[in-house]
Amino acid sequence: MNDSIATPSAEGGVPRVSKISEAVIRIAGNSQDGIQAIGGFLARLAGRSEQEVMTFMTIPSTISGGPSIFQVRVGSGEVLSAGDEADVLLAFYQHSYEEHIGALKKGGIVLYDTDHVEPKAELKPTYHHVGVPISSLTIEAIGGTAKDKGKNIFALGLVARMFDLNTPKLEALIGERFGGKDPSILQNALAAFHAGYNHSLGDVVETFRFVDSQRKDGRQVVMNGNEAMAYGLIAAGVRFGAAYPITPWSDVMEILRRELPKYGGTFVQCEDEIAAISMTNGASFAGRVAVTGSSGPGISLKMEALGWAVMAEVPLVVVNVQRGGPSTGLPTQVEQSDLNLAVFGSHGDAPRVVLAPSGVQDCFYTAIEAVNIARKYNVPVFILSDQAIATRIEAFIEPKLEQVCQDITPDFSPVADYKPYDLSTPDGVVPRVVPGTRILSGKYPIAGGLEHDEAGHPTGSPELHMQMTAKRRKKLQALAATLPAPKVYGPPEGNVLLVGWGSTQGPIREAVDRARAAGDSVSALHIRYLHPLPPGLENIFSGFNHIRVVEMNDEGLYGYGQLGGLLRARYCDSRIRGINKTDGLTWKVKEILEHARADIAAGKGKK
Amino acid sequence: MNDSIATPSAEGGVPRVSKISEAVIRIAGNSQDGIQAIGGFLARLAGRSEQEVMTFMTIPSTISGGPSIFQVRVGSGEVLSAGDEADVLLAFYQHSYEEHIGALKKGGIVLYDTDHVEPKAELKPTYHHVGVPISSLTIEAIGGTAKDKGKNIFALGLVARMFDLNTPKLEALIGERFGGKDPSILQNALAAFHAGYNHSLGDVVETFRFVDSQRKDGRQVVMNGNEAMAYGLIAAGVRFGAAYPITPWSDVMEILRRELPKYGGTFVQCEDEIAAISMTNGASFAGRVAVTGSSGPGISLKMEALGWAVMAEVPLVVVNVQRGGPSTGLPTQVEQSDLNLAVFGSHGDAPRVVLAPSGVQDCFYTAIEAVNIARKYNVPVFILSDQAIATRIEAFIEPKLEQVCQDITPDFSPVADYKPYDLSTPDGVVPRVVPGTRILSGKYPIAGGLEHDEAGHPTGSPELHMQMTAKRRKKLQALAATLPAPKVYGPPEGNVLLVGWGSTQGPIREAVDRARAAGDSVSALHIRYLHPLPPGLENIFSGFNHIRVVEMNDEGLYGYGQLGGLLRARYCDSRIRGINKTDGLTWKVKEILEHARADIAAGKGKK
Amino acid sequence: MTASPTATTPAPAAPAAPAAPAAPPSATDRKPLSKKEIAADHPTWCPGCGDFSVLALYFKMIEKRKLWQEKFTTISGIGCSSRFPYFVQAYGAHYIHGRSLAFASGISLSRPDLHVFVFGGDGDLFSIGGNHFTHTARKNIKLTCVAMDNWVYGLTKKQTSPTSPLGYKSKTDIWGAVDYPINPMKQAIAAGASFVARTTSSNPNHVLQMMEAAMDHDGFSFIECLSECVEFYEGAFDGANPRKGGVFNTVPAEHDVTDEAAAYKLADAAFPGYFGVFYRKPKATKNAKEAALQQQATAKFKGLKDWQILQKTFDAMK
Amino acid sequence: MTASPTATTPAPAAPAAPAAPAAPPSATDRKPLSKKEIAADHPTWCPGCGDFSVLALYFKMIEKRKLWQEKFTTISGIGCSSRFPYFVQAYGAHYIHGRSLAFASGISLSRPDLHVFVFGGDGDLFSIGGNHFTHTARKNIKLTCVAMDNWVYGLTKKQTSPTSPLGYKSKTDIWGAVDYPINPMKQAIAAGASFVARTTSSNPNHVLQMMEAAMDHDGFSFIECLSECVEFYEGAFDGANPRKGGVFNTVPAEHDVTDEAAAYKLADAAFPGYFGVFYRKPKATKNAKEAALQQQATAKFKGLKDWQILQKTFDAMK
Ligand SMILES: Cc1ncc(C[n+]2csc(CCOP(=O)(O)OP(=O)(O)O)c2C)c(N)n1
Ligand SMILES: Cc1ncc(C[n+]2csc(CCOP(=O)(O)OP(=O)(O)O)c2C)c(N)n1
Ligand code: SF4
Ligand code: SF4
Ligand SMILES: [Mg+2]
Ligand SMILES: [Mg+2]
Repeated sequence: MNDSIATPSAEGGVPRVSKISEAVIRIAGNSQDGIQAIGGFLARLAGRSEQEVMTFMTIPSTISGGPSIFQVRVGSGEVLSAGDEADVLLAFYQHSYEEHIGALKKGGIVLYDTDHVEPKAELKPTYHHVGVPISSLTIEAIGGTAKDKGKNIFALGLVARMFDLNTPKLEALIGERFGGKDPSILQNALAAFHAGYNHSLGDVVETFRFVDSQRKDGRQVVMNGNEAMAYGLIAAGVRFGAAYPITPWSDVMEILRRELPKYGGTFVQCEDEIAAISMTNGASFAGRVAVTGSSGPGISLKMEALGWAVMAEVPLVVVNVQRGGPSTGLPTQVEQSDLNLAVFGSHGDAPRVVLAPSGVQDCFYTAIEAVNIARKYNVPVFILSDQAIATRIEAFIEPKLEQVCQDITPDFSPVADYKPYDLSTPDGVVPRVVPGTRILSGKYPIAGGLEHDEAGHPTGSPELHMQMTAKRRKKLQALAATLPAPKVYGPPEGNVLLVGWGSTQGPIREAVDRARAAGDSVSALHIRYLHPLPPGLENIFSGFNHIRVVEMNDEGLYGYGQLGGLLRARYCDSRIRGINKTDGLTWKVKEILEHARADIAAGKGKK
Repeated sequence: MNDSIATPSAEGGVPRVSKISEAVIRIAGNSQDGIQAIGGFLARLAGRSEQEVMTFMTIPSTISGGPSIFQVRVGSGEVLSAGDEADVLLAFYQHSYEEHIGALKKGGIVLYDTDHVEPKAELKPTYHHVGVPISSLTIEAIGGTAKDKGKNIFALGLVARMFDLNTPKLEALIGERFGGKDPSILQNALAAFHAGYNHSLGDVVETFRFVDSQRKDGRQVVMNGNEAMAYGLIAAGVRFGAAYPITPWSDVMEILRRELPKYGGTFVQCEDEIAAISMTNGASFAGRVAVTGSSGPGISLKMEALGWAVMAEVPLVVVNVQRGGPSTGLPTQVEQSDLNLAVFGSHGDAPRVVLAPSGVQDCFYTAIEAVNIARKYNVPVFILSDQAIATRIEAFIEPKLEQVCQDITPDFSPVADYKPYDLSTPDGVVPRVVPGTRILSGKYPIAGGLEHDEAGHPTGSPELHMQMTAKRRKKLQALAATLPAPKVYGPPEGNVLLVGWGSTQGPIREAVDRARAAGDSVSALHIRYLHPLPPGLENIFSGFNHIRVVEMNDEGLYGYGQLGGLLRARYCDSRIRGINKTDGLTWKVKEILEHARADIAAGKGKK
Repeated sequence: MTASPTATTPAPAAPAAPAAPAAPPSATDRKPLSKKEIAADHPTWCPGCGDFSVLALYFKMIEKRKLWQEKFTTISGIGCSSRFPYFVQAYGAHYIHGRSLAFASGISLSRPDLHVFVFGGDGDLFSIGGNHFTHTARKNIKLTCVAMDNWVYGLTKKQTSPTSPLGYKSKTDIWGAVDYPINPMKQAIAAGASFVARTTSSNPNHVLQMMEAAMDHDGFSFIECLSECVEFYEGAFDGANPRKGGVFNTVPAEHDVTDEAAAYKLADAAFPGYFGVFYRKPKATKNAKEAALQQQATAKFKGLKDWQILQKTFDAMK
Repeated sequence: MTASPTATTPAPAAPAAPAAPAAPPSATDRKPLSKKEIAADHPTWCPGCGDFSVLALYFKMIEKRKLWQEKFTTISGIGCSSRFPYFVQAYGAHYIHGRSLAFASGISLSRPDLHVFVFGGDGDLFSIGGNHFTHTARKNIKLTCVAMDNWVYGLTKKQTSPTSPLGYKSKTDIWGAVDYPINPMKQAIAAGASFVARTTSSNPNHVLQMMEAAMDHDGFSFIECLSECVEFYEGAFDGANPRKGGVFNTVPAEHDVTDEAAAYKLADAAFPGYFGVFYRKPKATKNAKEAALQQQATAKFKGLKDWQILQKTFDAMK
């Protein structure tokens, strides 16, 4: 929250109302308690209130469920990360209370279920404790049976009161969620909500009201990264996909499986990941860019077939929702350790494109861009998302669908002649002619994995292999030439440059803001195009004393991470050093600053 | 050959005999003609004569066979490569004559089959032509039926006469090869040989005799790289392996399948490459390091399972006999484009060891070293061989088998207690206790792909994932600390340093010799341990003005090859630049010097 | 590119056929493709290889059935037999080893207007490709798959294949194969293939018959075609070749091709076994089922553009 | 490490068992493992999951048959069911998804002294792992494979599995599954498995019976064990559970377990079908065949050390 809030005093009385610009609320319970629903409601409310919002959640790795949290950060200004510290902690159980009170900022409010939580005396002075018999009051309100369902909604009511949230909007959201065949379900939900809302918060010394946020041009949509990815692919015109389930990729495929038929498309659940990429290679070969995806282990399995698409020059989009590795690793935690695999993971010289979205909204637009790069250059394109983006909810300005949605149906008009691997084009790019098209010369193309001549027929010719290898490389070099040089966040020159990619953009920018607020010279560079790299990075680097690449992967044998390695190899700039971690959690702003402290200190005073 | 030989004059007469120290003979025909057999005989004769020998061959990529060559270079001194130019060309057909006479050095001798070859008048001045009706004389000698078999042996006789080779030794070799059930086969072979040997070489103005080569300590064995690899694995104590056929890897598996039973071992042909590495993971888990292998496409398929071995810390040896890529690529040609895959090819941070033998002899010793590294550090080890090493024949001093052969049977003595992923060891290395061993504490280990605690049980703990990731990394850092810094070939300081790995060692060293003979300052560095890299390379680099990494792979998006990228990333030394090609052929000495010429010239005069 | 009067671009979301081109000019005004027009590179197979006749009969079928190049694709994996597409002057793909059926399924499910023919070897389809075979068959994806079974790995020069009989001496079993061979016919039947037939390249008329029947089957159609590898397994199929003293037994007249158990029994017969259609029982294809799902789904959005359908979804996410 | 009187290190090249440890102390002086000794982590399965009973019966068998930890390994792939090894206090491996049988084969073929038990789900063994299942079965590699079939993907939270019946509503088929399910029993029989049985976790005694019979079978033994996923497919197997109004039909007494065609017919019965041993016909295992090859080969080099054998080979390469 903003500083306007004073550390609550112990005495009771009518709560004072203070205006705030943002709040971080952490809800801690078990995955079964529907705490994600509470967070979801708060996030969507924020979206409808034109506020910025970002959420963060943990999922128990065992199927039978277990402790889980959902953190939502709502702000009237820009919200870059889910927040390091919570202003309010809602604790359903003793373990929730004990494990998460540390995440509450000093003087913050802990709202706990007195039916399950025994507060610790030694903590009372530090945090403002508000006990509510949430379980029993819920039972009172809606009867025992629905208890487990109702408790979260009751708590939502408490929060709504505390933050003076827009109840009509919340009721509408509850209605949309629970309004179904059985009306009693909705009644129960609303009853629980009102019971919570109307429950006196007792000795809470104040409640809060968000300052109005500056008008957004256009309404916001609220969704998580996997949803944004799936709908982005649909907007891009993708109508065929195939995959095999794996966490956290699965919901992208589940959405596409459910939605594509509405557009006359199909998504196939295959017997394994190799079959999946093979089916999409086949569908792409047949005319229209298709999509496959997976996470860690499934991506490793696709590497041989991906190389075929590189060799045959068939467009393809492969989504990798990264999780903790190696091997089965940490299936429900986040990591950025598949970059090397994406860039180097097939045998032979097999150049492919690698993009990484920076957040939920960017998933939508990256999906469209990936499809268009694949189509233009006839090359497979990787999209590196990750578990954090996949599962977090954000509100963003609704895309202008009429403009962004595209039709990528191939043109089947007969052609006079066609050389699929024509070597005469300077950038190596040859528009595709696909099956179903008459070729009047009577000479038809073969797409194959063997090195080939311009017509696609096998050759062992040394010259042709050199030329075709160069052709495949030149396409990416041509793409690179078209890429915009990324813009520096903060001044374009200074002491420390924090470089990042993917989901770390938010915390890195917040770290910059925080450091600059403290008078330190820190800027950030976000790299969205990882392979090929955009031009001009060396000029940006030259403007700083220290270049630190912040990644959620290991520091490696020689002390730098995966993007760090790519940049050092290309620019041979030994000032490029890593800030790495592999704890399966997103970066906390203070962790980043912690790691960069020495470099930052070195720059104190200077420019 | 050495300069002692004068360009032959046209006039006939009794051939003069001149002493030579080495000769390059190229035999050109069709794969069906058994020309490889001729080469094989010459190579083995050289081996028995304590001479150095190196061969080079091409294999038609289509199964129905086709044009093929076998080049053998025999020398009394050190032989580093198969030679750029031939001294003698033996041409069976018109296409052999026309395509390969260019490979003959000016003034060289072309020996051709007048039954099939119509020599070109314009070439006569440049090359010394010797026509022999090889086909018809062979039929004369041994009758029509055996013709196709005999023709190569007849030609062997001609060569034996021309180079005054040791006929008793050759007859012995022929006996060993053809002495079987049917004695007539051997009779025919010897008849063909003598017919060739006794045939007057007509207007050949001279024959040659090799100067005695300096005594070698110990007898030589003659084999190709795939054989050396297979026998090295056997010497290392490997007794279980599994794989799937693919060119050029297949003969390693065929040899192991045939030989292992003699040692109580087994080699399994699996349904695919994933099953193969899984079987070897299982066998290694069960106690004794097992081996799998493949080429390009099959290696890409193994990446997920390889990551399991990294995570579970199970030792494993994976042989990759590289061929041209990407995808199915150039199955019968050579390339070094799987280095990135070997180092970076699995999802997550999955550190593994990568070694590359420099030649046939080194395949034998690298196999043993790979097994021992895998055992000591409980990590998968890649051996990157290639098609050129795999198929070329070399003679080398016979290994002292009694000393090098090792027994790696695990120790099954009961242990008090066991923590498979003990975090307390400084270098992360924990000796394995394998199934079949009693553990008196009653606590038994589980090997798994999920991140785990010290006992091997699953954990989502951020701390443990950080610690275990570091443990897996530290093992390789510990290994690196034990690696010898490679020795520079040529002076340790100078103008140009040619850096290479794998099968390019020979041509690179010969390039150094040739350049130094011409007074240029050129040295070479061969890197055998590719991941982790040995210590001390930066010091070596600092002694040179230009560092050029010579590789048989593409220059990449940014102008350097695969080892080039690894070195640049680690040392951030922009003087590290590539010399790359992807024509599917081994480097010619003059090609390397061609590429390095500018740098070499820049150093003229200077130190 | 020259435009043709008949060419049109289909509606973006034509249900069930996201990318189906317009129908070709009516059959009447076009001659069937001649052998000359449909033949591409000269096959690189060894002289005498059984695969030649399979290719020749494929050409015959294309000519006889008036398949023009824009109406079909020829797909394969890797192997001698899998070189097939290079020899056909039409759209084709030479995919990776073992995965041709998954690749072909992607074509079949996204392009209902194309006939999809898959050719592969015993190793390609039953060793590395075995699982894709099983699942393509069980899902009844519409395409025709011809296994050119030579009981050996040809391209890689004589290793044991999953169909090599016990005792066959290969480079990976110099003492003779020890692993029990797989029975492709049983595999197909057990997996749920809706058309299962067996033929041999030494009987051209029969091969053509089976190919046509397979092409006419609406579903996954499988043909095991014995095709001799003269280089590494000479004489393997003499026993099925009357001209070489063998017997060519066709499926007994009384056999009920809709009786799965009976088909399974037929498949159990010792070599040379029977030739002809073992099993044929049409059932809804995955293609048809997915098309039905599309019709249901699109019906709800009649007349809406794609972006408007997505808009409805977004409206619910506020 | 404390040395044990009975421990010895076997001869380096002990044929057929390159790394086989010495026999354990004679059964007499050791008590069978108690439930307490053999149980490791408390299972993370959902309360009521059918997998609990499979685990309990595995413990029972280990106790009853006096299997000590140094005599067996428990192997799995990935899935809820595949968490199995973590719950057993003995040597085990939690391998990657779908490849457990290949991994287990590596143990079986290199360690004849160990019993190898594989547990996996329907997705693990018949979707991604289908081909390894087929080839492990056809080669008759000695190990026991228990498919804990719950007709759904549990761990990944309710997607259609290859055994999900038509119409099952999953996250990947919200309108109900459209792909024809695979029949694990038919797959096993057609692939050539030498022991094929079916049971259900709701009938503990029967599960134990089948497990023991499988363990005693010298070859590849397969058990399909229905095991309910209470979380995502509640009641799936009530029809096979008399306590829930279902019927538990055992294999008819007159059924000949050596008759492949008859077994295939049994497998064709509609749900709930039959329970018990469908097929059992011992044939030489790959383990035995490879051991025989080793005996032949080693016989030629009696008394020679490994290096001397290699020396002979090198002598021929000069
Ligand atoms: C992933 C992969 N593994 C292995 C190979 C090598 N390979 C090519 S074809 C083939 C098998 C050929 O046998 P088959 O499929 O029966 O075809 P045939 O040559 O007998 O017609 C193999 C193992 C490959 N190209 N790719
Ligand atoms: C290569 C790979 N692909 C996908 C996954 C994700 N995954 C884990 S278990 C599983 C299937 C689980 O179903 P099943 O095998 O039937 O076991 P169950 O959970 O039902 O017992 C999948 C798809 C993975 N871990 N690895
Ligand atoms: S090797 Fe055999 S299968 Fe291949 S082309 Fe030659 S004969 Fe045909
Ligand atoms: S999800 Fe289903 S299979 Fe998995 S543990 Fe729960 S009940 Fe068992
Ligand atoms: Mg074959
Ligand atoms: Mg299941």
